[in-house]
Amino acid sequence: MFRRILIANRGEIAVRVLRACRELNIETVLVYSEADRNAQYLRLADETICIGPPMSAKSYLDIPSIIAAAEIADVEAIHPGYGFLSENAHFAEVCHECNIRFIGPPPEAIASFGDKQRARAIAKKAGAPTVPGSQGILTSEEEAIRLAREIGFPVILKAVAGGGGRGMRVAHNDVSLINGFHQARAEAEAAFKNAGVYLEKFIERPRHVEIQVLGDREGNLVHLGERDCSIQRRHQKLIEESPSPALNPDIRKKMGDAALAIVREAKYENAGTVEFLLDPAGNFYFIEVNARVQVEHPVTEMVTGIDIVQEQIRIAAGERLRFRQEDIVLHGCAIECRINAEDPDANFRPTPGKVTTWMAPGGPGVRLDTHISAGAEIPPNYDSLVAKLIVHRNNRRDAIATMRRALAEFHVEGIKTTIPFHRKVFDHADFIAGDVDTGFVERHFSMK
Amino acid sequence: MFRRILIANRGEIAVRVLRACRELNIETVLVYSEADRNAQYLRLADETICIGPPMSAKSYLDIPSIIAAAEIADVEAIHPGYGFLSENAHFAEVCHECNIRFIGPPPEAIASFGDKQRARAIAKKAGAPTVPGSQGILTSEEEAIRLAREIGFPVILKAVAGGGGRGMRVAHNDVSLINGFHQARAEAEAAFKNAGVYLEKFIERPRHVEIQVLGDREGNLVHLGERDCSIQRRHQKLIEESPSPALNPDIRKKMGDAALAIVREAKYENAGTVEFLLDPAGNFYFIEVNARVQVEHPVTEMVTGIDIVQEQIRIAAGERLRFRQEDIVLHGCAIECRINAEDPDANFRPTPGKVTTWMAPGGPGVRLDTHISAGAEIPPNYDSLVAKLIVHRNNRRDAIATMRRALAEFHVEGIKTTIPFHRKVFDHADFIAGDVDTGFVERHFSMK
Amino acid sequence: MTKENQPKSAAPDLGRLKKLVNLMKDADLVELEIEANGSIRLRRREERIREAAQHVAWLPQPHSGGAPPLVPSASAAPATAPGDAAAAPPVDARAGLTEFKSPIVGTFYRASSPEKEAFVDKGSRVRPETVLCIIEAMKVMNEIRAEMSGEIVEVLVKNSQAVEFGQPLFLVRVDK
Amino acid sequence: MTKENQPKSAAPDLGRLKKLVNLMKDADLVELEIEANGSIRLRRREERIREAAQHVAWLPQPHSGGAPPLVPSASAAPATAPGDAAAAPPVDARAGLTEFKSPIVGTFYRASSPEKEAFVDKGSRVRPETVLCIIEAMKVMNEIRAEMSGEIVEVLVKNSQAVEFGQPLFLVRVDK
Repeated sequence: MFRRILIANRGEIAVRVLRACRELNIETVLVYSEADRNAQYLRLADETICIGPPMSAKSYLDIPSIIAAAEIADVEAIHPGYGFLSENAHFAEVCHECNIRFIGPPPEAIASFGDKQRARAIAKKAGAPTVPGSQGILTSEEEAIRLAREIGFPVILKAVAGGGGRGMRVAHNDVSLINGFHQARAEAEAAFKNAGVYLEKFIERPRHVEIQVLGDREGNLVHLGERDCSIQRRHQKLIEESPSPALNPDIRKKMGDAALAIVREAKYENAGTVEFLLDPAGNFYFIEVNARVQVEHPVTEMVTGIDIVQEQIRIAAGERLRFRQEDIVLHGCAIECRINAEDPDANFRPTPGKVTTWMAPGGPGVRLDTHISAGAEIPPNYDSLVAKLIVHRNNRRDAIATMRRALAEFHVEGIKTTIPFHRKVFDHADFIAGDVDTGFVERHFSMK
Repeated sequence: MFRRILIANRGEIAVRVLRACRELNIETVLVYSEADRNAQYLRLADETICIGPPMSAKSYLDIPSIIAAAEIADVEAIHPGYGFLSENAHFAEVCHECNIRFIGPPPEAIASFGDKQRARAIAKKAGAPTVPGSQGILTSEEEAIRLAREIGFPVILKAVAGGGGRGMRVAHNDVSLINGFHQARAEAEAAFKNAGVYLEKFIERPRHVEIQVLGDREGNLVHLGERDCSIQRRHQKLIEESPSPALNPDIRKKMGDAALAIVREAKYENAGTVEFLLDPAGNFYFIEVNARVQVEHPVTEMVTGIDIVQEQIRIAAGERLRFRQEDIVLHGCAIECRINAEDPDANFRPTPGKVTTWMAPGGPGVRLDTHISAGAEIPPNYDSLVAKLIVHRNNRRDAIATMRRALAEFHVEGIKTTIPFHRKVFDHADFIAGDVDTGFVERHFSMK
Repeated sequence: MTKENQPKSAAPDLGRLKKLVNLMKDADLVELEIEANGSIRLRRREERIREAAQHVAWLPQPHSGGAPPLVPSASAAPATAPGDAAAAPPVDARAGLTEFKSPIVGTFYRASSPEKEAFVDKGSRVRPETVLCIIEAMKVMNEIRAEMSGEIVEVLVKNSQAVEFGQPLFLVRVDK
Repeated sequence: MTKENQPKSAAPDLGRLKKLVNLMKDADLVELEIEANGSIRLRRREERIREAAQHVAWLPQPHSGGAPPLVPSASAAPATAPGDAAAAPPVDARAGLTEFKSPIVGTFYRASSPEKEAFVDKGSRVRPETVLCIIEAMKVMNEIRAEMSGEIVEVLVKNSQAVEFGQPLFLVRVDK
C-alpha cells in the first residue's frame, strides 16, 4: 500500500480522498491554489502545497506544477478526484513517466472513452446496445425514411455541425420526417454553413441510469449496481439514487452485464461509470463511460457498503478486488442531493461568498460530504458544489422522509444554496412516485 | 398515528426526537427553559414553549409546567427523552390521567425497574442470572464463609448503608473474608453508624453488555442485539459499540433470551434496555433495566437498520411491531463516542461556554447526533453531552479506522471537549483488540 | 422610536404567531406586517439577527415600525380591544414601566369565572396581595398576585390565552 | 517591533516547518520557538487566529518576538548562514522592500550547477533580465528573471529547497 499520496483536487472531493487516505493510514499531500489558501479543509491534510494562482489553468489544471509538487513532496501516487485532470490521458501518462502512480484507469482507457466515436465503437464491439442511427450524413429523403422505418419512429434529425437545438427535428412518421429533413438541412445550412444532418432514434422520456464498475489490475471486474440520475438541469445532475426505481432485477442484470462487457473490452481498471439512457419500455442504450470517480459515488457506497475511494486506492496499489460479483448486494435505498452555492430563484446563478451560518443536518440515515463549515469562503473560481447530502434508509419511502427532514434542518446563511429547490423536488408527487425522466426539472421547475 | 407531540427534554435527545417526528410527519412542540432560550435547535420544532427558569427542578423536571404546556399546545403525546422525567412513574401516570400518551413503558413497569430489589426479584422470577449473594445482612463470619464457598470466591462485602467504597472489601479466600468481614463492619459502623454488611459475588474484570428490547402494546417483544459499554469512567459510559467483541452467537442468544424473559415478566412495552455484567468466562449477570431510550441507542440503529425512536412513537400510538425476532440481523459494526463539554486534562471538569468553531466530521460511515453548531452556547445548568459521534462500517477494524479519522477531523474551539480523550482510547492497543472491561479507563487513563 | 400614538397589539394566539414567525424565518424576513384591510408588508435582509427574530416570536413587543401591528382582525378579548389600542401610551412613555411576567406556563384568565368582572383592568391600582389574574396549569387555578404596588398601565394578553413562562402579562407603573 | 539586530531566519524545509506548525495546531500554540542551543519557548492562547497560524506556516515572516527564530541548527546553504544573519537589517528597515515570490512550485537552485557561483547574492544589483535563480519543475530547469531593477537585500530560501507557488524567494530594494 502507498505511504503517501498527493491529492490533485479541491473542495469536497479533496476531503473525500483525504478521508479515504486517513482510514487507510496513508499520508496526504494536498495542493491548493491561491483562491483556496485560507480554505478550512486544508487543515485535514498532512501537508499542503500552493501550486498557483486562482485560475484553474495555472493551478489545478497545470500538469507541471502538480508533478513538481508531487516530486518535492515525495509521494508515490496522485488521486485526481473528478473534473480537473481526472480524465486527462496525457496527465495519466506523465504520472507514469515520472514514476508516480495515477489513481485511475490506464491512459489508453481514458483516451478511448474520452472520444465519443471510439467509445461507441467499443460498446458495439462489446455487444452493448447503443442508440441506433445513421452511420453518417443522410444523402436523401429516401435514405432517411428507410433508416427511420428500420430503427422505428420516433427519430431525431441532428445537424452534424450542430449544437444548441438548431438543425434538430423530431419526427414521428414519414411526413414529419420528410418535412423535418428539409427544414433541418436549411436551418443547419443557415446556422453552420453546413447542411449535413444525421438521424438517430429519439428516446422519449428517458431516464439516466448508470452502472458503477470496479476493476483491478489483474482484469477482475465487478459492478456495484446502478444509480438513477434522471433529476438533471441542463445535463447537470442534481439528485441521484440507488437503486433506480425503474429497474427490475432482470434489467439490472442485463445493464450490469453490458457495462462489464464494455469496460472489459477497453481493458479498463479502477473505478468507472457506464452511463445509459433507459426508455419507458425498459430498453437501454449506452451513452458514455466516465473514467473516474463520480460526484454521486456515495449513494452506491451506502447501498453496497463498499468504500469506492478506498477501493480505487487499493486497486492502484496493485491489490486484487476483495469481492466478486455475487458478493455485491444492494441494501435499502440511498439518495443524494447536490447542494450548490447557486440561487434557484435566479436561474441557478452561482453565489460565491462567505458562509456566515452553517447548521448541517445529521442524525439517523444521514451522511454529509462537505468541505464547508461556518466561516468558509466560497471562491468564485470553481464549481459551486458545497455539500452532498446523502440519506440511506431501508426503503425509498423512508429515504425520502429522511431527506425531507434533513433538507428542512439544513440552514445556511451568507450564500444562497439549492436547498430550497431540493425541498420542492422532494414534495413533488411524481418524484415521490419515482415517475421521472431527464425532462422532469425543465418540465416542472422551469425558472426561466 | 399522532398528529402532534410534545418533547419534554433538551439538547441532542430533543433533536433526536424532533427528527423522528418529522420523518413520521408529526408536528412537534418543544419546551425549553430560560437557559435554552437562544438555543439554535429550537428552530427545528414547529412550536416552542418556555416552561421555566434554568433550574431543572423548575422547568424540565416540573410536571405541572410540562403538562400545562402539553395542554395549551394541544398535543396527543409526550416524549420524555432520557434523563429528566423519562423514568418517573408518577409523571407517566399524570400523563395518562390527563389523556396524554406517555411515550415509554407503563408506569407500573417503570416503577418496578426503578426499584433495585423489585427489579432483581423480577429477573430471578424470569430465570435470568443475577449476581449471587446474601439475602440480606450477614449475621456472622460463619454465614459469610458458608455463603462465599457456595457462590465461589472472590466475593465482595458491601455496607448496606454504604456508598463511596467505604465498608467494601473484596475477599479471595476464607482468611481474607474473615478479616474483611470485621474490617468492613467496623468501617461501616464508623462511617454510617450501621455495621450491617452483605455479600455478593465479585465479578472480576467485567464487561458491561446490554440488550436493547422493543415491545408493542400487544405484548410482542423483540431484542435488537447487544451494546458493549465497557468504556466507562466513574460509571458514566463514554464509548459504546455493537456488536460486543466479547459475545459469540451462543452467549448473544442466551443473553437476548434472558433480557426478553425479564421484560416479559414485567409486562413491559416500548423501548428498554436490560443491562448485564459479563465476566471473562462468558457468564453474565443481570444488573438493571433502563426503562427509556438510551443515549447509546444509535449504535443499535446502525447495525439493525431500525429507527428506535420512530419505533417508540409507533408503539405508543398503538402500532404492532413490524418485525419479529428472526428479522433482526446485525450488519457490520457501529461505535459511538460521547463528546462532552469537559476538559479531559482537568479531571473531566465541565466546560460550559460559547462554541466559536465547530468543524464536524462527516463522510462515509459517519453519523453525528448533535444540537450544536458554531455560535452555540453550552449552558452550565445541564449535562455536558454536546455530540454523539457514531460510525458504522462492515467490521470492527474498519469502524475503528473511520472513528480515528472522524475524531481527527472534529475540531471545536471555544470550549474544551473529550475529543482528545477519545483519540487516545482509539490509539490504545487493548481497545483496538477489543480486550477491555469496565476498569479500562481507570486503569489506563487515571487523570487524578 | 419617535413615533407616537401607535395602536397596541393584543397578542394573537400562539399557533398563528408561530406560523408567521416560521414564515419569516424561511423567507429571511426581518419585518412582516399584515393589516386588518389585508395589505401586507414584508422586508428582507441578508443577515438577520436570530436572537431578535426569536424574541419577536414570543414577546408582544412595542411596535417599532410605521405600520399597524401583526393581528389582522379586531380582538374579541375584553381588554386591549382595538378601541383601547388607540389610547395606548406612546412607546417612549413606557420607559419607566415594569413588565409583569408570567411565573408559570398555562392558560391566562382575567376573572375567576366568565361572568365575573376582571380582577384588574387598565388603570387599576394594585398592592402586593392583589390578585392580577389566574393561570391554569394541570386543571389547577393558580391565583397570581401582584407582589408590588402600582398601577396597571396595560393588559398584554387576552383572556383564556395560552402563556409561556416569562411572558409579559401586564405593564405596571410601579410606585416609587 | 522595536528590537533591532534580530538574526534573520533561513526558511527551514517544508516538511519540518509543517510538522512544527501541525504541532502548534494540535497544542493550540500561538508561539513556538526553538533556539540553536536547544532551548525551547512555547506560548498557548485560548483562541488562536487560524489565518495567522496558516500564514506562519508558509511565509518566512520577519520575526516579531524577542527570541531567536525557528531554525534550530546552522544552515548549510551558501547564503544566509548564521554569520550573515547577525548583519541582517533590522525589522523596521524592511518596510520599503519588495518580496520576490516564486512564480511556480518546484525546487530552488541558486546556481546553474553545484560548482558554479550563485546567480545573485545579498547586495547584488539586478536588472529585469537578470537571472535570480533556477526552479526545477518536472525535470525542467526554469530560469527565473528579476523583471525589476534593484538590489538583493536578502535571499530567503536555501539552495535546493522546495518552494511553493507564491513563496517569497528574495527581498529586493526596488529602484525608484
